[in-house]
Amino acid sequence: MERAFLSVAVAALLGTFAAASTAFADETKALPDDAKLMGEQHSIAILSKPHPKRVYVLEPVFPHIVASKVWIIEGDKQELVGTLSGGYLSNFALAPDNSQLYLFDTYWSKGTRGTRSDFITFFDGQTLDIKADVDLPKGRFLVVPKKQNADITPDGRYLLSYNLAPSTSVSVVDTTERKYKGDLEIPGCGLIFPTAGNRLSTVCSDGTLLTVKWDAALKTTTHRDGPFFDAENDPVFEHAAFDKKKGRVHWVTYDGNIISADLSKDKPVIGKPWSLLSAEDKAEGWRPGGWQLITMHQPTNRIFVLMHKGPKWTHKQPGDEVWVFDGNTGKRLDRIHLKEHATSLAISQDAEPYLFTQTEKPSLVTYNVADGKEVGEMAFGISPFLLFTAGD
Amino acid sequence: MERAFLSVAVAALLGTFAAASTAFADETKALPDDAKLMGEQHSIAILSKPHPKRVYVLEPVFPHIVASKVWIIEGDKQELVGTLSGGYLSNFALAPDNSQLYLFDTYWSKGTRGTRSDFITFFDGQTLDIKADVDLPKGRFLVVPKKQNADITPDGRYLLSYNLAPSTSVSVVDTTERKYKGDLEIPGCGLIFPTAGNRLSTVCSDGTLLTVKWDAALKTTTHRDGPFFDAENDPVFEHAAFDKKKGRVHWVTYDGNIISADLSKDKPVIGKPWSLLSAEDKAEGWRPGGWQLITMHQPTNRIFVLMHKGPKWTHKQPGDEVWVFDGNTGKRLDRIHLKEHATSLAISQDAEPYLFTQTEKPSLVTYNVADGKEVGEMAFGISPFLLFTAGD
Amino acid sequence: MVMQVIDKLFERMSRRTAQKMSRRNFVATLGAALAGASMLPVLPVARKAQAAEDPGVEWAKRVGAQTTDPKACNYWRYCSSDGYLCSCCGGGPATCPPGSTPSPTSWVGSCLNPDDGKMYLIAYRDCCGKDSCAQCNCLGTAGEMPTYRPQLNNDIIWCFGGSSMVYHCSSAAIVGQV
Amino acid sequence: MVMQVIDKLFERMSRRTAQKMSRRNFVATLGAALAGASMLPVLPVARKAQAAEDPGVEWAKRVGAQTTDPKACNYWRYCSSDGYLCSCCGGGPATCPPGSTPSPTSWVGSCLNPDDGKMYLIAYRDCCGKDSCAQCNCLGTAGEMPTYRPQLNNDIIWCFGGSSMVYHCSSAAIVGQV
Repeated sequence: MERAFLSVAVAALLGTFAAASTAFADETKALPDDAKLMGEQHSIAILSKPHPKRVYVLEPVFPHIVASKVWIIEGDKQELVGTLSGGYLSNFALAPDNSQLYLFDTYWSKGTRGTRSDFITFFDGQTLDIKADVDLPKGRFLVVPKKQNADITPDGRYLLSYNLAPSTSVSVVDTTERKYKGDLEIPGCGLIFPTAGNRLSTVCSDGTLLTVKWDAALKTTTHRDGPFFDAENDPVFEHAAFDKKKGRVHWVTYDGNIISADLSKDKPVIGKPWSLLSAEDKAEGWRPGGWQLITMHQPTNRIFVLMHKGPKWTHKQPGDEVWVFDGNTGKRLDRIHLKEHATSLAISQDAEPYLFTQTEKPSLVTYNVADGKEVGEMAFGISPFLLFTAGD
Repeated sequence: MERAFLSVAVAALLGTFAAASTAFADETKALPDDAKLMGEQHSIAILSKPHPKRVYVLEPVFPHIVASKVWIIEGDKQELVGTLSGGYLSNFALAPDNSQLYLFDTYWSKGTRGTRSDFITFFDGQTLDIKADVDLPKGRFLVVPKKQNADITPDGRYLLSYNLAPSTSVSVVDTTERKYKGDLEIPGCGLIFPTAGNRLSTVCSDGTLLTVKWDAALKTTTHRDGPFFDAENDPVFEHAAFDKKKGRVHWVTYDGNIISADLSKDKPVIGKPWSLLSAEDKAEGWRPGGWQLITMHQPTNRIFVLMHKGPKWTHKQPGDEVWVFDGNTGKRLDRIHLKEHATSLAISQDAEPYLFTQTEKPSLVTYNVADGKEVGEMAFGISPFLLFTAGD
Repeated sequence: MVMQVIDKLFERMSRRTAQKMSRRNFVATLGAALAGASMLPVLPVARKAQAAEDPGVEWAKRVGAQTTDPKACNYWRYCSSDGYLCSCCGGGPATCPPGSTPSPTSWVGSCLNPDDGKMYLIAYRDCCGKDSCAQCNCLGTAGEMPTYRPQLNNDIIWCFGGSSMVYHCSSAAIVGQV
Repeated sequence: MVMQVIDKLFERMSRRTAQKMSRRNFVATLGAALAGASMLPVLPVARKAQAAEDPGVEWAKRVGAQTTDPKACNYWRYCSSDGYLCSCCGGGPATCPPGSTPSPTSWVGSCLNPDDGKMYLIAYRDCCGKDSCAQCNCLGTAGEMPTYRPQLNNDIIWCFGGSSMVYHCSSAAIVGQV
């Protein structure tokens, strides 16, 4: 009997799959006659509106780098609220109002082989539904992800994707038309700092700064500032404290010098370098280091840098402390002692900011900037690399 | 000067990429005039001929299951000698002479979305070069990998891939023609035990055994043996001790009963169940369990089973010991105490066999069957699941 | 429409079978089938609580089932769930994480709510279409059977009939009280 | 043919630049460029050992470079290598693992062989076309520069010009003695 029943059940069941491709099962039909129906509806979650303490964590998932991931975290609640599935060494960007999320991505039709495709995926910022895949016909720069290899203009109009294949250029995608518009040539330069709807600056291998302005037809006019750092001996890190809306940037060099610049006009104004380090700090061997090692609190122009003790060429060593500086005066305001050394950091852009740090464990450890106290720790992923906050 | 030099260098360098797509660089040209040329040639490794102590480890790579992997290990040397990259929940099979390796695979064109494709990839067993992708037009059964969901006939002629989508069938691919030939219907059954070039047996949900024979046109004749185990209360595990060349199988049930069968003829001969467990063993709570929990040494008909202490429904709990039985007499010959509990095991089919065990750490721990002593331990991967040895 | 026919069929089968089998045997069989089974398709079957015999009750006692933390493996609804909990991934016990889609096929279990001591019918629907959510891996094997009995096996990717066969996480909605 | 022209260009540039820069400065610059740089393209440049100043020598001392175990990060040839060692993945110091293909582009470093105390020119060619081999992750950052100086950056996937841009592992062949 049991056997007969189960055979029928299996047959019925298997028949179900083919037919049930659109309808939900109404399990209430299966209740006995005396059962009470509860009617709980199954649903799909939607994110609440973006807020300053939401953190987007980009993970290349080493060593399975064909399967990148984005983890969306409510940093005030230490809660995972969503993920995005990506491809090979994805880059990520947020619309200025966080209404859209973008993955700059590369796939092969057979995982690690077959036909390669490069495109930007548009996600709705709250449903996380995919709205479009916009081709990048020139491909993408394939590198362990760094923020300034892909970005969006401060008005949200253009997505910019750095490329090196082999010439160096920036692919431009119009977010309103959802269309690739062309490439901007930036020979010998890298990193994208967009500071207007039609302007970006980029750091060149000889230490100069190239500013490129484009028109609707992607015709460019360029301006080059002479070397503003020593590209041989003390290069600026790839990650900088950057406020694209104000056109303000603070670069930090391997040896701990800060170079601030005002990129809000067509011709940048680049300040004189100043050091993060006092004579005493230098004697103790302090040095900036990590991956995404510097960020800024835009409303107050405060700079946050991961610091460790080590010799030259330890520029990727995780930080044991975060040092806080006034970006206007260069004065050190605080030293936050990290519970666990960190490779990357980000900060919320609200009045009572939280500091988010990515550890090697890996985990995300959050601190309250006001008192340097830990707010919480969350573990996810294998190799998260980059942190993005709403409006940063 | 330096800057000028490096700019030129970069330009030259970048020009190189486009042009160098076929030729190797001759770095010796760069040597100073007084340098001694060493002439070491760069090469691509080729595996030595297959041997009994080579182990192929299939890893679905949880939780990044779109990027399966096979690790090829020289079990006598504790050495990784090669890998295969796979897709979503790949299955694996070896040609009987190990001259070819096969991945039964599923990909989506955009990683987790886009166009799905299912096919078997043929790899050369020594170069690991890809020789063919043969489509599986009916798809594949997607499940955490188990050996008997994909196999090859003992003569190496046909690859067999189980499917449930939604009806249950076996897709047949001809290895000589490199072509999908069609599907064998096996309603209500699963697991593939091929025992001849044109015959397989499969276990059915009601406890019967269906034996299917096919002709060149894939026309089938079937034979069904009545229930040989209690499918409600004491099912046979999916993994069995199987010698496809001799058509011999030992199934083990959740409660530790062995059912041996001779599948070498069109009508199987199924033996009476016997228990792995003495009254004392039962009193102590011993039970078989794990993933790939049973295997056999084919030349001597010895059975190896992972055992642990636990109640019913702990059938996936890793084993603390491997018990060794004479498959002819049911006599227990040995208990091998594992250094580290194991989820899967395999054995080399030579005269002085090694026992390979997959731990949850994860690591591969190897023992010498003769004395139960550890031969070595190797760590690789995140979630290796299945072990295959040459000729098993 | 098809689903309703199937449901009727199951309902009818359940009742008929329940009459022919001993009740205890029936509940044990189906209970075993449903408890610990995961990623299974729609198997809407009527069950009554049979305290001592019921795997759902047994599970609740063994794990100390609770009703306050849906991110823990011992949350009461998960008596028959296997896999990554949607509650830990941006969803909830009855909610798929943003951007993933519930499989149109589900399986059904019967779990004890420790607060009111009553049994509830739970519909387990996998959320599909994204890479594994990778958080809160809760794996049970009570009642779990080999794949040649697919409706009772928790290793199968049960995203049949949905937009994608890529498994993301497991959810659990209350359907009724039994 | 193209490669030979490029090689000649580099050779000429090297000599010219070496004459115009102080030798120490030149060696330091190139040495820094090459030591610790990984996944870089062909950068065939003549170098002589300059003991105290040379990052290759410095590296050899710091890590205790050895010549017996090519599966260890401190094997002498790896002074400028970053990534998974092909030697741990079925290849060797100058051999790609089975089924992977060497990138036609490579970069060059100069390493100290501690046995004979001499410097050797090493060609680093990535092996490509398979998912990361994931064993023996050896990461150095001595002399490593940001990506706006790509030829000195070790985060870039340097499989340019090969059959695939999927990075598998890093190898290191001896080209000559300097």
